[in-house]
Amino acid sequence: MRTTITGALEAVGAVRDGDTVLVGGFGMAGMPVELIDALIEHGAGDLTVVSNNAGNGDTGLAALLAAGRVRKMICSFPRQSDSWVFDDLYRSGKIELEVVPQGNLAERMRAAGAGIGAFYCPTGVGTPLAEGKETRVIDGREFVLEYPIHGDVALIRAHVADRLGNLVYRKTARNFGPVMATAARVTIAQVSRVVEAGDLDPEAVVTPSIFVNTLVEVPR
Amino acid sequence: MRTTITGALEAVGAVRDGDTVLVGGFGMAGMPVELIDALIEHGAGDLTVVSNNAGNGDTGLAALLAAGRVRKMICSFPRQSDSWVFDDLYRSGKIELEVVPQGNLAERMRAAGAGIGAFYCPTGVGTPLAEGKETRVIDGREFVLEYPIHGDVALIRAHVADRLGNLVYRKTARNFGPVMATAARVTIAQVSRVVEAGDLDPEAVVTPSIFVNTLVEVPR
Amino acid sequence: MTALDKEALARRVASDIPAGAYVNLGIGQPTAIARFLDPASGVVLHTENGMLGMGEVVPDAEADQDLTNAGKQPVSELPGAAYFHHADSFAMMRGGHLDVCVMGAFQVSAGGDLANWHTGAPDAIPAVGGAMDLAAGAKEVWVMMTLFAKDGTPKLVPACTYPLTGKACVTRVYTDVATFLIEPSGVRVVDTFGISADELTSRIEVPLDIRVL
Amino acid sequence: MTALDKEALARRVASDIPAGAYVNLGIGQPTAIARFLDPASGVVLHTENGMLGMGEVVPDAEADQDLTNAGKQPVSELPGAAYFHHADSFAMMRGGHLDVCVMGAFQVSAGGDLANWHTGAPDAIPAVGGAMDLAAGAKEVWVMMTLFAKDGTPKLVPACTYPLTGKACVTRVYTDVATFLIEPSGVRVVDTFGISADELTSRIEVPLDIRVL
Repeated sequence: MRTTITGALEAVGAVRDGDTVLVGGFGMAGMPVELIDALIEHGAGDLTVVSNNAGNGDTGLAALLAAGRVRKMICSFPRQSDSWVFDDLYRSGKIELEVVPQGNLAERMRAAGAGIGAFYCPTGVGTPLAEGKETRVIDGREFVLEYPIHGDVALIRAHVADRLGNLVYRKTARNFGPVMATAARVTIAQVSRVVEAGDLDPEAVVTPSIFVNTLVEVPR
Repeated sequence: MRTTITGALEAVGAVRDGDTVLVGGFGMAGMPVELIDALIEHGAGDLTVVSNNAGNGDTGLAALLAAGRVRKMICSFPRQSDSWVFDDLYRSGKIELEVVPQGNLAERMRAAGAGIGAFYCPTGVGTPLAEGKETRVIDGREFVLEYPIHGDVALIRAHVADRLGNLVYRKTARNFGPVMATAARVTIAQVSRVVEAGDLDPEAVVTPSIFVNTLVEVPR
Repeated sequence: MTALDKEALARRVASDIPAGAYVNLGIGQPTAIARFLDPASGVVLHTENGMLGMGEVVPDAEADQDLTNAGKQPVSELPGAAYFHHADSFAMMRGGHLDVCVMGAFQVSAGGDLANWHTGAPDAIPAVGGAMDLAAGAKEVWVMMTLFAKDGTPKLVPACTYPLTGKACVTRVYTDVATFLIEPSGVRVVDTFGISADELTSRIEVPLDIRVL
Repeated sequence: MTALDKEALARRVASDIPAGAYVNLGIGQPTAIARFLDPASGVVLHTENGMLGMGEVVPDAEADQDLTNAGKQPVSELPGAAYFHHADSFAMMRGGHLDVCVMGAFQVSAGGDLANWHTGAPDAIPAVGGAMDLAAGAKEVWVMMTLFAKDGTPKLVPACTYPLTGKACVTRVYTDVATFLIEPSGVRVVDTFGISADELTSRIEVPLDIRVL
């Protein structure tokens, strides 16, 4: 359905208590900070957040965690030099953590967006992260069965959008954005600029408009 | 390893009797005609060819079939108004055929390139093309287990390459090229033009050089 | 009112496509629907060979060999188009992102089973293309066909006798003489063209809800 | 000859990377290897956050927040670079397309098991990142580490006691005092730096093939 262009607070109104929210970014690169700020203002809680990291410093995802809105983090690398907000919550038992290898995180969301029911994955075989999971030997190699991660809402940051919702990204800030956009019921993209349909090169569009519900323009 | 630039005949020397060859193109769009012509001249036979169609008219893939080099076709749509070469071979029992839904064809090659051992797929459930295949109900929905299609060599056509082997495509001629490039041991790309490293927009590269072994320049 | 000709049927289907919908029009007759979509409606056409924002079929004189629809006809590109490869294109379909696809059919069952890829004839060369992926993936699968085969047998049937393309996937059937909704409670007739309710119910073996007529 | 310092170790590893190889350098010490690669060798660096053709770490003054390596340090872009999203980046890794990855390690076993993501300490916050994907996916997994922990215990061991990152994946171990090849027949010592064969064999519990020394 048609992509709408709106303010950040109105956009994140799509998030409900208890939702699974996919949050783009690898560290601060591609982190949709203004959307997260709006989500904090909006007030939805009891969230499961899927993101590569568990917040840096005191802004963005870290601020959402500090506000007590997140019940569970699903991420590949929570522990960082500046992840004190998460570290405190985790050590005091105030947040659940599911650690997922980074490639599984990406591929499980890709599977959600692509209609795959589950897939046999080479990563993590024989490690604690595959314990209790179904395995299968295929062509002499052992694989672990992994299931999709579906999001209710995805909050991502791209570089430029056209009015239809087609997105291009900038350098390694692309990271999880294109995958998360496919894996959520509702995708909200924060972009630096919205241009007219036809102003983006159709060969260079990374996320086609079909995956984008709402655009929020945040000049930077 | 480093991508080499060479002539068509030298490039297809990588194909051995009995190989599985992935051939790009959707009809004639993206069909690497000059590489196929070179493969015919090269003479390798007993091939399994994976391609969306089974040849159009008397050129390209149809000519390879007519030359008797193909033992088996794996494709989604062999029967077309101009597929007389394949039709005759099939009706006279001179070629094997595995019909695969188009999305499964693409996803099975994607799985090969991505290291996925197998995946549960929504397509074909309850149809003759899923007969005898393993199924599983996940979250109330039935899926069919599908396995990767690996290629020995991929013959694809792109638009422009840089010297490192990065590729961009043109419009719907992109089709299977990027997926096949990931799924084969050796990928040979026919391109209209080779430019210097740095001449392609890094944001718009579709097939990164890591997937391309050999470039063959065929101006058009 | 008389039975709809091909053009009128395409127009009938087009009128039901919601504004802003992402739509895949199957090979053959459904392709004609594109001509009757209001450009202002913001409907975006998907073609499984790797494009969103596809325009209409163009004359051969304007043909670009690198820009075709799924039926391999030359088409145009609209502003805001995007190209992608086959795995991404089918991920889009199979992941449930297309609002509507419209396909032709040999048979549709009362439960929404679709048969449109193979007649089952022993000498037929099987060819499925993207039909099974569309059947499994689109949010709504609409069928566009004549209600009766050339020999007069109905194509809306209690159970398909041809090999299936997908199970319980069709939600609407647009035909030359009537439009049907396939609902959990049964098959409902929305409108008819040049056929009486009596003739319809007598020639179709599927129980029909014709209250609205 | 004395033990290698960090820079000399990075240089030692760099000298073994084949011309034209596609290489992922792990977070931490392996990042330093980039400085010792001959630009003419055509080695292409992959970073799992979505780039091929990564250059070196750049000073903060030149930093672009949108262009970082996997350790989130600002880096440069080389001519012929390409960007891609995370699923494509890890498909590249897991599909066996990278020629070499170099990672640090807590322990490596004689059979090539790798432990580098978790000390197993009960209060440690687990964090794995892309280590398991690299271990499972790269054609060659090389480890770069000091051979002995600060307390003097060896990190090349008969069997890992720390939780595993990957099974039977490491092919080479570059350390400050020796370089080891993990082969089906056992562990072979290629060279040593400031340690005698006797000391090496006496301090390591793994049987070593030291014929070449």
